[in-house]
Amino acid sequence: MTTLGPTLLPWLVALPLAGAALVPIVARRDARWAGGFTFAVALATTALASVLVAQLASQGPFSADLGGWAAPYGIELHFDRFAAWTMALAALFSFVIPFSWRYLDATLPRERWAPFYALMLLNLGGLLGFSVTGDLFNLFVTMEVVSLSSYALVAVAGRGVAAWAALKYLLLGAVSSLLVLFAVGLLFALTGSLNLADVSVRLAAAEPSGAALLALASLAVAFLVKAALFPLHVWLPDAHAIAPSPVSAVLSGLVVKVGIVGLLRVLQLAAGTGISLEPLNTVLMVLGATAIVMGAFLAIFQDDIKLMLAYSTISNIGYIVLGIGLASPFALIGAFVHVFNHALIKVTLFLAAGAIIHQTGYRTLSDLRGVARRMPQTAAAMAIGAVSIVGLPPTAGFVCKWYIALGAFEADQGGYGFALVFGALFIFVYYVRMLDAFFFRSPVRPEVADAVEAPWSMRAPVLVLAAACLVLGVLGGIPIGFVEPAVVDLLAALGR
Amino acid sequence: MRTFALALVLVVAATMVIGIAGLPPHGDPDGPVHTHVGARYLEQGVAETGLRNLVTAVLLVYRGFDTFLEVVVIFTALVAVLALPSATRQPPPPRGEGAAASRREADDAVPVSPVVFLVVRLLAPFIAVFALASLYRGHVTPGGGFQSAAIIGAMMIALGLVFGREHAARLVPHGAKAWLQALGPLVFAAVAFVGWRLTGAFLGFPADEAAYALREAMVVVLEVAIAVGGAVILAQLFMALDAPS
Amino acid sequence: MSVVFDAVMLLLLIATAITVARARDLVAAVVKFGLYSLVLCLVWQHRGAPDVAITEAAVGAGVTSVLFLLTIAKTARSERG
Amino acid sequence: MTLLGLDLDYVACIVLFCVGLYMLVAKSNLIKKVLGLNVMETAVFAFIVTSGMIDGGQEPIVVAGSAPPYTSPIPHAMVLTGIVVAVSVTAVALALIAQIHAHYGTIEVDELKELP
Amino acid sequence: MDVVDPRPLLAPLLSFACAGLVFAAGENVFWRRFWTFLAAGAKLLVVLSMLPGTLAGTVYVSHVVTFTPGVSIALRADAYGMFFALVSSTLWVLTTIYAIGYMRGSKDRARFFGFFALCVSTTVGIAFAENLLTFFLFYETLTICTYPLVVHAETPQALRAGRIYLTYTLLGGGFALIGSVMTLDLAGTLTLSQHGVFASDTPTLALAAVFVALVLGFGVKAAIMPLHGWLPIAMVAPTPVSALLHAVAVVKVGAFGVTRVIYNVFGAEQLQALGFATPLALLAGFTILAGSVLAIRQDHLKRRLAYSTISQLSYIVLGAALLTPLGALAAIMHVANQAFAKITMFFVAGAIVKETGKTHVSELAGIATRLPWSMAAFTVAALSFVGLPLFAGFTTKWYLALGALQGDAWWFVVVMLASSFLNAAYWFPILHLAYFRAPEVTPETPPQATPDASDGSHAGVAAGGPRRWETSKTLLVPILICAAYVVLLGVTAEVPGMPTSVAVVAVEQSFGLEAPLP
Repeated sequence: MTTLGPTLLPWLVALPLAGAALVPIVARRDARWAGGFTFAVALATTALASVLVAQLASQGPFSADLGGWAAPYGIELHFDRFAAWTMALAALFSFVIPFSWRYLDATLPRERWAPFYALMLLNLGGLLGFSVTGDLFNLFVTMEVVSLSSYALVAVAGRGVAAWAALKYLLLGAVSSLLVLFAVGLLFALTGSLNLADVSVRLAAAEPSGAALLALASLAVAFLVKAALFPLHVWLPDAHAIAPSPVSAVLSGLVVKVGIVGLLRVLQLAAGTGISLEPLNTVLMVLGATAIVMGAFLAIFQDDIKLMLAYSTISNIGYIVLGIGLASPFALIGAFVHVFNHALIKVTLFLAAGAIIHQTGYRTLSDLRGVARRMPQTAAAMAIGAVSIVGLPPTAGFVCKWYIALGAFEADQGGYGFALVFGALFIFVYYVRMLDAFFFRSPVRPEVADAVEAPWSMRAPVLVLAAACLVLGVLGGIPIGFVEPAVVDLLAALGR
Repeated sequence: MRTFALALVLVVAATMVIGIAGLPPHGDPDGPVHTHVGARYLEQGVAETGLRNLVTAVLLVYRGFDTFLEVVVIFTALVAVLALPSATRQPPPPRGEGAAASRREADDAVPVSPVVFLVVRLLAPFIAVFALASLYRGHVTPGGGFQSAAIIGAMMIALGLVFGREHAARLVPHGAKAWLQALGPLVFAAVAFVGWRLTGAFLGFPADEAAYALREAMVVVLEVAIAVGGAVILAQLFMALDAPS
Repeated sequence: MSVVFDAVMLLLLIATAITVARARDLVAAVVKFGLYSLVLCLVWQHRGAPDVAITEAAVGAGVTSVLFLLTIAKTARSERG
Repeated sequence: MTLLGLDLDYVACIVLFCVGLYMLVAKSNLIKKVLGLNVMETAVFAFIVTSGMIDGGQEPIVVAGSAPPYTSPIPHAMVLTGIVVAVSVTAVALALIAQIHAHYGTIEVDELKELP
Repeated sequence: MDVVDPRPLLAPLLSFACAGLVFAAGENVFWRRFWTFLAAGAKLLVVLSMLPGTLAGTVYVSHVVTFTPGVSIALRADAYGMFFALVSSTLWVLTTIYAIGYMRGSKDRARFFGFFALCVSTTVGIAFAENLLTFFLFYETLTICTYPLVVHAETPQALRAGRIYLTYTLLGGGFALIGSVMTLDLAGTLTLSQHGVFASDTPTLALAAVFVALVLGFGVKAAIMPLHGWLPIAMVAPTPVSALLHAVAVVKVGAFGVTRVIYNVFGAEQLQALGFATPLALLAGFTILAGSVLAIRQDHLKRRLAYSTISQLSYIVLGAALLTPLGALAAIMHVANQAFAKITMFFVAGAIVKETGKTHVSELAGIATRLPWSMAAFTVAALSFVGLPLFAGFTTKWYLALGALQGDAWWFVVVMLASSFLNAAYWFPILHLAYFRAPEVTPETPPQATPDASDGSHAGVAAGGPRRWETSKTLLVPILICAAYVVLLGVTAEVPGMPTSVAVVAVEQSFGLEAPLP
């Protein structure tokens, strides 16, 4: 049993990808089968990820050498405590896919269902691969699978506007991918290796050079674009708001985290090299704090609920980046737990918003007044998500805010703690408007006044996720306990 | 915009010059590129993989997982284009006599000179043979799955341009299309599974002498899958982009 | 000889790239891009990378150009402004 | 052969990268932007291929008559994958551009920005 | 001594479960009432069952979950927490009876009673919070759960009030969070079970920052001036909400938090050495006087009550900031004394609105003939505030004065006397109007014309229906019980088993001061 983890690990990536290739085949007879099949694949992937996490918990981190070639000579997949997030990834997809079943009825013609579900699984597979790979070039290729499927998913339902949003996303995304490839080339030229751990060791052994610095800087910039850190966020709001809601949930909750995981890889690469991370950390702190405030500030002016959620993603990415920049144990713990918690909360919010839009046909606050009277459960889920995203207890969002704020004081950067705590409250101004409109006003639109609750296949995912937001607020210690040893190791490697 | 672009370009150029200046000189046989992982591939690659073209060895054997993801990427591109609204505007191919005229009109909007017609027609088989040769010799000489895919794909475009899309589309049997376009990822996954059962490693290739033929077969199957799958995907991409909108 | 050949090829490469950037007619730009790819292909062949060269010729010069041309046929032929 | 202490090949890569970047940023036409992206991509490929060169090296195909030194096969494999990725991205980008044109009737960013 | 016991957790959980059941019951009146009363009664019993142990010096502790070592969610029923929990559980039962009568026929009652139960649940959680994290958790939850109650009427005014309320309290919550985080960073612990957590060599500047952050954070809910802006505006809420939340739960939680900061985060000794308490005491003294002066100028009855609350709350803060045993005793006792007296007044104000539609003091001429029992209760509460002996308010003032003298703060005695006069100045005119002026000849204004009627609470009162004597029993009974309590607290200040004895234990056990009474 001891080798179970390494043997199964490659299938975590291969399963959804092979599943994606099968979706159009399954859907030939009846497009509806695509949804069920995709759900089955997502569930199987979740189960596989759970087995791996159980292995991790009992035996510690493990690696798989693909093709049987030992580390620097082949591609290595590495499953450590940070990679445990893959389980959340797969699980959240398992909620988004059943939500899509009925959602697609109104949004997509049947012949495009199969490509849609295939893209979802490709996205999942790419994200899983990106999260577990220990190889630099493989990092690039998996990132391309994620990016390419994301561009298409943005444009899948809309016409011109969506295509334009997707193209903006694509152009910036492609440049950032190119920067990653360039950096991989530089690092290969410097070290002759593509294995992440090996490159790090060899960089440390060599003289610190401008080339290594350039490589790390390109990687950092590229990943910050992917993470949509202010002011590199320009592509995000349109893309996330225009995409169909299940896609918005995936993009906003999960795909932006590619940038964060990538940033983690930059830290791991830099460990031990003698390259000072101070300038990077300062930039991350300043930009992170700015992003928190600006994301919140820009959200206030939105009337479209999905656009507002998109801006709140920018704000929340600011949290995570600030936490990474602070580089103190508590801040890092908070940041990495927020990678997961924000995914949960944002998926909840976008799915709830999607259910409301699907049932009423409206998407702005002024139109959606009084919707809670007709859709109390969905609106309640939305309210829980809103409270959670602002970081108020007793919800999942609070745990991370607490840790990052604590980390700010731990790092003697109390000012950032203030920015974090009050920047987040700023956005609540907006959410209060939303809650007021949903709960305490009378409907102005007949469609809203006569709306009915979403079908169960849409409602159940939303309700379960909202409950999870509350449960993880109280049991916040579980993800924290999981991430803590990994953060300690990382900081030790970084010499802190 | 221009000023901004120029300023950005200058900043990027300066940064790159400073960064790249720190690289070891290229072409140095003692540089890290040639002494670390690459050296092992060069020394033992032929023995370990049985492939004489070491680029193919790296692509399929040492770093097969990258290539798996590569075929996934191009499959993603196809699915992405098919998922876009314009792709579905294409009406289902009309059947029967009455539809033929309108079809020809739509397909052959651009009249093609007889010379081009003849050349393409004559060349097509040769292109196909060249592609197959490139594929077959891929593990000895330059060439391989993707190159063949591109060549077959290019042939299909040429045929499509000359005979109309309808004609070219018939080259890919309709019922098998879904299977063929997914051939790359699926065969990769299958070979990975076989390798896993045989060697215990995902995408592992049996290394012992006795299994030489099996190893060879696995490589050929992969190459064929990449070539055929890639060609079908490329052809479909062309047709999707060529679809009237 | 080799040095001169290198320098000429690289200059040619840069020159074709700039003509791609300057071409107003999009079809011309794409054709020039195909040319650029072929020059690049020669450089790579010369640098001992025949696999890359063949792929670039087939995919970079061939497939990519055709994709561009198909799109241009459906959209606008020349750059405005 | 060097320029400013840089190898000429690398200089060429940087120049190509910058030409592509300029096209991407300064051109208003979407197709020109995507062409620029492609030029940037080839520049990075050229950089990677260059880094794998070896003086007097041969292609890494071990057949009768070939002898070391060989160029490193790893950069070639990377670039092969990179080319396929690039063409995939280009295909999706062009499909989106066709979509934009069908809807707005223009593919100029300047004009797209003015539309609602 | 600490004993592990599930009851401190059980108490908030009961009302939490009740909230869930009430939401589930929806508009089914029977089940809603059933669950509410069951939970309210059960909770009171649970709290009472711990009382003998508390009086014997036992502290019950339940651990819920541990975040990381040193940071956990835990509940600990020490004497001070018990005192507060006792008061709030008792008042929950009474307010529930009152609210059922008051809200009869109004809309969205499931939401109302559900969030009501949630608020009470969090109040007990705050009372029993073992550490600042738990405290903060419940503190912010309370903020969120109160919001739907404040905006219950759904009028533009109510929504505006709700937004102002949230702005104040969430900003306060932000400071509380910063303060808690700084505490953990400086002291390495968040516990509230000690009498001061900071090492003596902690930099004074850092301690000052923590003190300011925490006092700002909790002071917002305690409505210490100038952080009081939300309280009068939030009076648009239905009267039971104003009564329980704005006289008892929310504002008391703020004052409770400030005392916890003074005695458990810093500790009397350390605070004495640092000298931070004096500015706080001065601010509290200012609030007492300014609140009273502003109260005189209010004609709207509930707003006058609100300013009076602002003033009265600072008695608690001041008593705590004196750092003397008797001052602390007075602070604790005032938690109960003010609660019972103020809730009586709010209940009466609500009854007046309900029966006559009158909301302003100037309209109350001769109201005592219409509502004699209610006005009698009101009179008792007013006399208590003025500080007449034999009423609850007197005991507070007496111990406060003694405590002030114990701490050589003679100036406070002056403040207190002045405040008594001001209290008289704004309560006696009401009594005068009610008892000694003839009712105006105009018939009673139709209830629906009044702002408070907009919550729909009058739907059940037929405008032309038969005129009742007094008000309905569900309103009157809680009023009379509360008034009786005010008298009882005044008369039996030192009888064992009554809250005073708990307060005495609390001073020694929770605050770490010497026993205040022999």
